[in-house]
Amino acid sequence: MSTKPDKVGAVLVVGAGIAGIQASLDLAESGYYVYLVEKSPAIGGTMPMLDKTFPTNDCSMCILSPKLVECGRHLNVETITNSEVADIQGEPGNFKVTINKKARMVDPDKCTGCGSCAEECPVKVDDDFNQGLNKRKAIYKLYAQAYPNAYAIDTTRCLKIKKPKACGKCLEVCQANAIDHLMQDETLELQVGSVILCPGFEKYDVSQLWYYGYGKLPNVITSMEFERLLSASGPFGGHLQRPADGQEPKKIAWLQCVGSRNCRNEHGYCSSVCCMYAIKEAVIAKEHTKYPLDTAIFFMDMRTYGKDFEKYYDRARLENGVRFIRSRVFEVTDTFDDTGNCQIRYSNEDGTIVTEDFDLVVLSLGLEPPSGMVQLADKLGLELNKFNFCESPSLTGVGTSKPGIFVAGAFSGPRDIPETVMQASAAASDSAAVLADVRGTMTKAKEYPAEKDVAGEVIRTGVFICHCGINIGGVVNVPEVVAYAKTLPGVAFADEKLYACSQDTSAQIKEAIDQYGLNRVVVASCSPRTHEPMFQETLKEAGLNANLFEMTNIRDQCSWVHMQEPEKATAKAKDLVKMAIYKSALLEPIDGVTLDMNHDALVIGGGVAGITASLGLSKQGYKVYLVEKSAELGGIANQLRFGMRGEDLPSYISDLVAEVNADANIKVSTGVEITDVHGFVGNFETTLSSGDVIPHGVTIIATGAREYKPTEYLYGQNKNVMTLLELESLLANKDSKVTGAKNVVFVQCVGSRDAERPYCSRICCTKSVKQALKVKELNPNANVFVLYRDIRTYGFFEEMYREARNKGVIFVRYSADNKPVVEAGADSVKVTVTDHVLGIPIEINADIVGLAAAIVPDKDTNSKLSQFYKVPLNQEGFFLEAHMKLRPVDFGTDGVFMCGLAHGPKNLEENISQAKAAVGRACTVLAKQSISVEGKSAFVNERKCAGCGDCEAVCPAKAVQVDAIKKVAVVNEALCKGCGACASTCRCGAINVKGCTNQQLIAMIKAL
Amino acid sequence: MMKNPYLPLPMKLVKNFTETEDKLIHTFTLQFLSEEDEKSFPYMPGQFAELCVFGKGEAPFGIASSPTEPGFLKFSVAKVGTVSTALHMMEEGSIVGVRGPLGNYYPVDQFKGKNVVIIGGGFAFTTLRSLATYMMHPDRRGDFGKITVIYGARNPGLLLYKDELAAWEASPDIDLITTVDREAEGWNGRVGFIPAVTGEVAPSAENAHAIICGPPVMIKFTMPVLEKLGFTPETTIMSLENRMKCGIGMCGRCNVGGKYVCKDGPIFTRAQLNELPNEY
Amino acid sequence: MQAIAAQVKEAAKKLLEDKKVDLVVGFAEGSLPLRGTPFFARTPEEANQLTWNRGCENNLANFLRKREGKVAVVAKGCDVRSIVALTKENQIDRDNLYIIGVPCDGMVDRKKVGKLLGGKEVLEVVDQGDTIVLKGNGFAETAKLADLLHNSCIDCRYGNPVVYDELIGTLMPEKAEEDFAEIKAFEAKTTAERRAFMTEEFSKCIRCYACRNACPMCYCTECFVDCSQPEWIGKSAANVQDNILFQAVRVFHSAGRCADCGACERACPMGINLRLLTRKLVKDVKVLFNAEAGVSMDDKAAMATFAADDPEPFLVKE
Amino acid sequence: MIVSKKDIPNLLDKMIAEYEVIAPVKKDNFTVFKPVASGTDAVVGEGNTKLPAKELFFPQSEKLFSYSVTEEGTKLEAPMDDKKKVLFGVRPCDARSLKLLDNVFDNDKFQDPYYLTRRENTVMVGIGCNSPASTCFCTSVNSGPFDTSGLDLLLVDTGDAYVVELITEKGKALADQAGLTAASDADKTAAAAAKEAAVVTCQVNTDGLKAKLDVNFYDPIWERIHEKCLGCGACTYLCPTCHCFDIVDDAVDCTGCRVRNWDSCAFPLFTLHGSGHNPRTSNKERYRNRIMHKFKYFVDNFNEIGCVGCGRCIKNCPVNMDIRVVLENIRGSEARLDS
Repeated sequence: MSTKPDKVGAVLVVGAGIAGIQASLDLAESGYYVYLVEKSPAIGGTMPMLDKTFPTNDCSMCILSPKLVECGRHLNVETITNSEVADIQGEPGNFKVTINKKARMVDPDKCTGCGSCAEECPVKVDDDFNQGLNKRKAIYKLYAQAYPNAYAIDTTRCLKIKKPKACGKCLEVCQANAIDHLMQDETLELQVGSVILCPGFEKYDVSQLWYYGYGKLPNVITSMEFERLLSASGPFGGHLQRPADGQEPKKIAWLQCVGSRNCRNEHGYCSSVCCMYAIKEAVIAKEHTKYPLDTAIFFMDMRTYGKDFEKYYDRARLENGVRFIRSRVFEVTDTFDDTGNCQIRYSNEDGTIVTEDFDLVVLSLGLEPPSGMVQLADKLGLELNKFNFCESPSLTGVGTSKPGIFVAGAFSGPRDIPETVMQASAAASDSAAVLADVRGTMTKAKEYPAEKDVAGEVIRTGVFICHCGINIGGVVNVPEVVAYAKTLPGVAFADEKLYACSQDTSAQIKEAIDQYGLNRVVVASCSPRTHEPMFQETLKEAGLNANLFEMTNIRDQCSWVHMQEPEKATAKAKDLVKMAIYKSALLEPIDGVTLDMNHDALVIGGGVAGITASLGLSKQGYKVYLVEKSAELGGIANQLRFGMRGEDLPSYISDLVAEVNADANIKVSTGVEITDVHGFVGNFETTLSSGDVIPHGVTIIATGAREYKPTEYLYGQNKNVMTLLELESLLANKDSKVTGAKNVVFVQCVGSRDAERPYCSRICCTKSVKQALKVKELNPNANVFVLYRDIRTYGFFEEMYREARNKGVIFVRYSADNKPVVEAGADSVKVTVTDHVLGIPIEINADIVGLAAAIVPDKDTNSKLSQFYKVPLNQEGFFLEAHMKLRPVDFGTDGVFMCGLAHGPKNLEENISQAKAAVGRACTVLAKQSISVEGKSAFVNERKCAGCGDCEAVCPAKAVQVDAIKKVAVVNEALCKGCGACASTCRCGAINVKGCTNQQLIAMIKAL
Repeated sequence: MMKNPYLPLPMKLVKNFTETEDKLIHTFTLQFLSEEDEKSFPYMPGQFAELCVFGKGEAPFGIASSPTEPGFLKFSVAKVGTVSTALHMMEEGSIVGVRGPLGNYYPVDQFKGKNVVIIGGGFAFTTLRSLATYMMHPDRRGDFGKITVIYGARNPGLLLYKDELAAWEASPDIDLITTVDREAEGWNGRVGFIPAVTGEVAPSAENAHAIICGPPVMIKFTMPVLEKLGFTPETTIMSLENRMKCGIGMCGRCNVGGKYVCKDGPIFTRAQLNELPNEY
Repeated sequence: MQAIAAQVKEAAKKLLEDKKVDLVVGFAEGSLPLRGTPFFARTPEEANQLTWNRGCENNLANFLRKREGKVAVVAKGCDVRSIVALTKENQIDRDNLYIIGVPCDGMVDRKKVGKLLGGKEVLEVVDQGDTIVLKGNGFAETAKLADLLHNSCIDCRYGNPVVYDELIGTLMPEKAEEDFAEIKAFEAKTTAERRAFMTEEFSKCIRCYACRNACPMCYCTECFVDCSQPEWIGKSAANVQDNILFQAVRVFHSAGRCADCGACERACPMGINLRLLTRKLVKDVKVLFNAEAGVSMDDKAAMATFAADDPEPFLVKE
Repeated sequence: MIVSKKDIPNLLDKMIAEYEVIAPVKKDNFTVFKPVASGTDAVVGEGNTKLPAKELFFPQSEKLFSYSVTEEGTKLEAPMDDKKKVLFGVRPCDARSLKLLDNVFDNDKFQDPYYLTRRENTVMVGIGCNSPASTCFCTSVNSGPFDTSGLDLLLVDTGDAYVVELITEKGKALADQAGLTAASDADKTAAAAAKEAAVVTCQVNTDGLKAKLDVNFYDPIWERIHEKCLGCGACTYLCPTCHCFDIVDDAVDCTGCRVRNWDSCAFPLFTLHGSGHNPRTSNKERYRNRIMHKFKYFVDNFNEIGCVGCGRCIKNCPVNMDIRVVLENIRGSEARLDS
């Protein structure tokens, strides 16, 4: 064999949106070095622009920000901003990547992000981040929480770049000497083992559709503009107003499918996310106003197919009073009455044409593939689909046509954040699979000097007070605060710093620690959230325990909010500093805890998700126990014959089962159930009904789901009525029942979207359309009817819907309160449905009635596992993830993950993707040599503990339990997250969190 | 005008010394601010004083220095409560309040012409150091017979006053036996618990008094050894350590039976304690 | 009452004779008129001293925490509510506790008697059911029972024990939902008025902690007032603010756990209106979380549970 | 001497001119000692005050001294309350309690200047008890309804007037100053008759109690006696002879004051060592100490019973822990088993 280049234990991630960030973190945590290449000057992608996120209404920035910080600070993620990939050469395991890096003109290592430069910069530029709703300067930071927390120069607009002598004001004010207008573009070359592409999406350019009036009518805006409008960090501080005239809108309309489901515009696909975001915007807008706000959404089909989305839609309609108007919009015009209002002319479902006036019209823009990728794809030979989205090979979830290159997020099709995050973890898993044997070869670990033992020493606190350029120093009298600090007990040294966070200051702090024998350090500057880890690093480098550090925020919480009252601000700064000093005197070193780690995994459920997960883990070199309740592997997929894209599933499944059975790393047990579970992450012990006890480090739950057995529509009473899964085998067998049928009827939402199961089963619309086409294929003369409530053929499945209509499948909408009626006839059944367009009942004598039955969880199994592993279920009995948006396959319980139908309805491709995601997440745990816990955990004073168990009840991490014999609470440090819920619940003051004890808090209060 | 027994005497902390390896015991050297102050504080070995950290409160500690060491007071304090913790954190040069001397003292007059066996365990060695230093003073050494000191700690790092122990080791005036509970690196001395070591050393009870201070278990197991050696309840002397506040027999918490440890103690003979309930 | 007393005695005797329990906690005749006193019977003979009268006002749950062995308790409605709450807090092992439930329509408030008699001393009492005859040196006054009951008894809706192993007497009809009128009146006052009221009321406090120690739910090994690291609160009774803080925190600590038995107020030698605070919290917990302490073995602790359908009117949206 | 009841306000007003006059005043359902601004504020002749007279000499919270430690030096300042006072209308039991407390605050080694200064400067004017309450057992503890120990003057209620008995020179001086007239023989006879008529019905047999306590420290009886005790401080705080206290600092940084507060032997923390060891672990030991202290240790040290029989602990105990019953049980007389 010819010499193959050595594998490289690094991965290139292209695009630093949420997908890129997630993939990078998963890989870096799993033992791979990551190059994260981002075109813009900061990571974050689209999420920072969004206001709230559906369906939880969490603040987008708030949930993203911790990931930004983690990714930005990760030792094994090298973020390369202002850069694009020019070329990728090589093969899986060893690629050579060429990067074009644009000059930023600001050295991010020196820049402290203080913003003085932007204050001085005379050039105003439309702020792209805010959708041009306001201005920024030519030197700018993309958004407040951006990483790197550094400014960049807009080279096209900077005066000095155009004319070197023209300006230079920023240079004068930058006391960190970070700006260099002579910086040059660079070309970088990197060696990596695999590549993940997650360049995200672009929003549809609506100016092509003149009839919506965008650009002409000032009060027609895009959905992204509306997000910025709602955002507290947006151009209007979250005040809902019309950008054009500042008036508060009383009536707002959302127009759906702008740039989606529109084949005249080569945008025949559904953008998948617009229905939900429009509902969210309408609901949030209502919450923003103190007056009653009228909101209306003009739509064709409401596609709220995701987990918990249907309930969100129901609440918006029934509780929030958002109006939903099923319609076709013709045009938006001015009302021509000087109000600036807009008139929408549209037709109702029954064809009547109506107009209605609105103060503001929001266009729900569709998603487009990133334009820049076409060229690169061409160069790499990457297959794109007809819309220029990346074409993923069937049933790979995140594959591309090029081995070793993977895709995640909207580049392979429009998708929302949870699915994007899921794909990111899946891509991380797939990209690492080939690199398992070089895991850990390129990652770095930091070495620190031995820690000084400061126990019992007299307190010697060093206090560093930051000017933050002029941010603090311009308001607070910093020298006065320093002088004051020197008078406080235990303070051995106090000094002021221009930028406490700059590299040279860090060196000065270390020097001071050494010179003055400091054993506590207090920094008064900005937000601990962004800067505390950095200062703690400095302490560690100086040989002090990181927890001997205390920080107080005299910028955001003092100088910024009291800008007009410098004296009071100074007094407050003194108080804040005093509190920090008093607390610091009580700080004690906290040692991390290290526990042994079992590197084996348990996968529960032997369906496609479970098998895929097992194989994924095995490829990464981990031993897997796969347990299946039934006698054979394959799960519900054994009943499937065709994939959504026509794949031959029986052979796919049999290959999969063969592969897993042949894998020496995987021990398969069928016909067994879980009977008991003990332990926690890294140290689980699971007992099977066979009596075997499996020790393992992580668990992946993939218990699947089943098809609802309908009680309606004569199911089980009439042989002509069947579920889609039953119909599937007739179709596969080309059964005469199908080939001879005259009329075939599909009924949608059987057991879904009703009172008992208020969720959408997601896949049935597509499946029905697929089968309808199959019927047409086998029996072109048959009349095929699909009776539906909303057709939810999201993404590219929309194409299939169009094809079905083109091929004569008849779609008839019914409403929930007027369901079709199925009555038994002689050989056939009579189906009666009221047509919405005609408004009259239609009778169909159907030879086959295919019921799109709901996907229902196995409640018994799930609730048992829920108790065993201390993981929650939602009301329907599906497993509830740790966070709907950003932790879609994780649980609050560490080391337990999920995938597949156990999480909620989804199609096979999506299940595979999610299974891989679970592997990606599980590998971040398995890659650890041992479980090390930061140590800022809760601890119990057994003398004070009364054993009442309230801490146990409130602990979200299930880390506290009352010892049955000693009757005192016991903390499992491996599980404790240090959130403090227990400490604040404990009446006896018996449980405290290290680094934030009652005593420390009272010391702070008493300092005042 | 009667003397106000609640008012502390301000003294200057001139040394805050970390006495033990576990850093939990510090020895504080306090300097009188004036000669009058020093005159107002006549004390004897075995007495204690209330030390106060202004702003935190006061707590009683046995005086570790001897009246034969003028100008200063010494206290060795374990970090247990609010006051001791605050003391440990104090910078040299600070002002500390001292209220005393309080309580009775070792009956040194009775020891005259007799042999004295001092047995100490752990950090309860403070007033024993005072006693030994007092008796070893050249002006007084002749008053007493043989002085034997048996002193032990869990490990060598926890022994107090290591420099002085070394000096005593070399001195013909005193017979020092130090011991640690378990073998330890760098320790060439005796290994064993105090009761056992006391039995091995077997100091004669003939014309002798034994003074014993230490943790309750040590006392419990050493008592029978002393009895066996012939020490009577009358010649066995202990120092009690009940919780105290006022130090002057008023606040009510340190009583053992009708006796107040602060006022009537802390030094009791075994015979006296045998008459009292065991509430200590 | 006498009939019930006899049945209590019999029940206790039987339990002790049959060795079903090692101890029966109940009431014996006290040393003052209208006074029952907690009593611990360990033999059938001792059980003879058990009784039941209008002075059995103490909450016996207080004596049941972390007991060894099998114990029986003679328990009124409020005692049982506290027992239920304590069981859920691991302080009582229900398996080792035998509850002799006694429906209770109220105990007599000796403060009310004192007020009625204007300081004259009662030396003898005759319980006539709806009326009570109070006798002393040279007087005998008849009073309506209803006028002499503790306020907590008047407000009580759970005179019937919610859990028991054996019931003595007969269950009473259910009372109407209480209206918290005095709490609403207090809430309606201005902040300054409330502050003035509290300051006046708590200037009486002598920090003897009888309220705390009488409360079955106050069982911390170290109460926050006694804690020195950190020192949450000044120990001196001279500072009224500290007295108020003590009660405020105590009451918050009992939020969702307080069965409104009134033991704290009864124990207070200074006659402080403590139930004003405890009931404010009882009402708040009822309104905010639709929860009442100790009324069901299955309910979870109001303050340690989150339910998606908590009314939570206090959560303000942006 | 004699003073008619209706002249009491006048008499008090006269005293107020010279002294701070402290007398019982009404508060809610009970009376408490308070300095009075006018003679009419006083309610003389009701039963015992809620809180005993000890609080006037040994207040619940008392600043011992204030301090400031700065670079300039250390400053200590002890306030001393040396106002001339009259305590008017105190009952003999409370007066006697102060006599007992003198032993504590002026012991063989130390003097408490705060207490003793107040004692020296206060004239004690007592009122005998014509109709003792059912909970009064003063005669069982070497006192009685007309006990004069601790008093400077004793008023005896003869119906419309008080016959004033001069006990000490201090008392005589006050009486002279107030211009009291001499009592007639008839008045004296009436006073003697009133004394005769006052009967303390409640008797606690204390014969042999001390002897029993001398030997029964480890007696199993203590296991049962404390059983219903809640461990609160109501009895100790309302007791005229309980004197335990705590000393704390109330300070910001190094400036503040040292304060002493009442404390109680009933509280677990009272004797808890820093090490966690507690010589009195449970209510049993703590309650035993309270009884022992009053009826044995106090007797051993001062040859007096440390109880004056005022009955406050009986009336105020939340669980009806009746000290009379407890003592009877200990004595092993015809004790009832219920305590």
